[in-house]
Amino acid sequence: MTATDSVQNQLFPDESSIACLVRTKAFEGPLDLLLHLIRKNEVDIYNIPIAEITRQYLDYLDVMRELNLDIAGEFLVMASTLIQIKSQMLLPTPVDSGGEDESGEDPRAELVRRLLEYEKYRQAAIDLASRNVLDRDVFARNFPSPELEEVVPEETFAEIEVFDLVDAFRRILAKAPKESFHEVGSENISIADRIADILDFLQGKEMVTFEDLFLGNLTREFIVATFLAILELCRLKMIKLTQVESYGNIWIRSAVLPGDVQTAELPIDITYA
Amino acid sequence: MLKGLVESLLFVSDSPLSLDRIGTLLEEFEREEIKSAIAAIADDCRAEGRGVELVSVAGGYQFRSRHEYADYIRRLKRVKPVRFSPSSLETLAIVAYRQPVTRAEIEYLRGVDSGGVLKNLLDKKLVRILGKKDIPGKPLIYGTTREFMETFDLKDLASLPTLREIQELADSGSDAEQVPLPLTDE
Amino acid sequence: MLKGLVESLLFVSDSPLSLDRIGTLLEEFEREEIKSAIAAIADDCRAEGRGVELVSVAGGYQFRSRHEYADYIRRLKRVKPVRFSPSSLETLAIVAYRQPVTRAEIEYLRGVDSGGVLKNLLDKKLVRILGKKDIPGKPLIYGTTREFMETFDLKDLASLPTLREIQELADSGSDAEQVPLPLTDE
Repeated sequence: MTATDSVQNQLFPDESSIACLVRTKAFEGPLDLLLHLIRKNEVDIYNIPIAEITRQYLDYLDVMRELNLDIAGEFLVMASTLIQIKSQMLLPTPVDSGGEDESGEDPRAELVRRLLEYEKYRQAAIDLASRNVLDRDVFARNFPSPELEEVVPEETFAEIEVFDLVDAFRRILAKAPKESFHEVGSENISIADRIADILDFLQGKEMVTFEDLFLGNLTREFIVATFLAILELCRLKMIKLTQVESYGNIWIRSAVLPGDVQTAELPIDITYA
Repeated sequence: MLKGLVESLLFVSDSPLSLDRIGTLLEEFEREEIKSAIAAIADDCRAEGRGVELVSVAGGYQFRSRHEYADYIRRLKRVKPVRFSPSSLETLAIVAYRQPVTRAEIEYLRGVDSGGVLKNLLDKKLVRILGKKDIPGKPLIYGTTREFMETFDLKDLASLPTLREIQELADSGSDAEQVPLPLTDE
Repeated sequence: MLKGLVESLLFVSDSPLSLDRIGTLLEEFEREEIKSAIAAIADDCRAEGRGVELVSVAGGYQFRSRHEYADYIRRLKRVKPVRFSPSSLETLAIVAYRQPVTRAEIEYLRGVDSGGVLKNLLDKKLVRILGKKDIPGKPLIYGTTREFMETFDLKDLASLPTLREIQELADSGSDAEQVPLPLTDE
């Protein structure tokens, strides 16, 4: 057998030799497998012979099972979808409606839409891979030039992504002392947001009322976060609460006096002075 | 003179330079002059026998070796060529065309779990987190990066080829299978 | 053809290439041919208006930008964005996720002194002092700034992905490092 023959066989296994297919071609998922079966049988994608395709699909899963290959859950979900479509098509239907369900739509329609949509992106993936890929087909001088070795650059912002930040934090927690583990959820973060907002809001104002801090979108989440932020700021002694009379307005002011935070150790602009 | 100057800048830069960036660096010159210098350099490279070309990529310009020489350059670089698995390419294509897109949308389109692939693309900086979608559950939304454009030789996202029409694909019949995927570089 | 090939090799190499080395890489070609290709490339570069020259350095050949342009090229480097060091990224991550946070807490998590890094982040205005904590010693407490949000293109801190969201990606499917499929013969 020539090399070309063996490639041909990989791409076009015999009808009967699904086992060979399993050995030579892994499928990306149920949609990929279904498209393959549709192509192999040379059937119209808008008029899939659902019984036959379902049979072949299940045969494929059987062979995978025999070979002790893991079958991803998605393959099983698709199997039940196919069987469901098949039974819907077998149900007696009103006169002249030929294979359509009560909504008037072919039971296969949704599947066809997904297959066509998937096919578009599979083609787009092939198009991407056939471009001039950097470091595969074409190469650039993406290393520092010797001309610039002696020039000391000014430090500026680098391009980093949010993902780099989360990833850095994950790495720290992985190696940090165990007791520092606790889930950082969106709740903590929205409290931090509110702390920052409240401090911004207080800046340059002598006093604000408690109610002033609850202006805006009054979702439950927002109110809880604001309230916890105020408690946290009190605990940190960064704000002071006063109430002149019972049931009167609660007044809030910044507890940090101008220049208070300025330290010799860190000569920087203090935002909350 | 200006042409040589622009060429030397493009040569030493380790990433694509945009017209804006070159304009800022060469404030003594007019944008229009710089623009024609770039065009002249690109023309020169297209001349017979040059080993490099000036490509328009990720919003800037960069010299790149001609793809005909890839085999020889790999001998020099002693690097394994970058390879992308079909699952990464499918996921990348979906993110590129559908961005901003959620993981659930990707998984619906591909029909399979795509968390691992997505994480891998994030690690490789081909995909980035754009933020969270303003729907219940606030899922993360993803998009492609500048590295994605640099890697796949794209001038900008608008220069992605349009997705082929559904009808055309449906008609293409069984011969679609005959084209081997160009996933390897042989 | 050979000239273009040699040019592309010299172009992508980060160190000078000797005639011997090029000869070994291009075993299909005669040394004499390669030698004349190199000479021809050097001649081309001497032509009017080129921005690079082929210099003989450290026993090999290397393209260098023309020294007349050195002043301009230095401008390129001066404003070049530098990558965040892992330590500043780590510190920034802790401040972002644990704010309001003290220096001692940061150092507890990182296990190393973080004063210098923190100072640097304060200078870059990515981190700010929120106030003083009311515990003995009154340590300063830190949080992120508006510039931080702008840098990361975040609407608010709640748009930061949670650890759980990233963990979910990492945990799903072991197919991230999937071996490319045997679709083509190699």
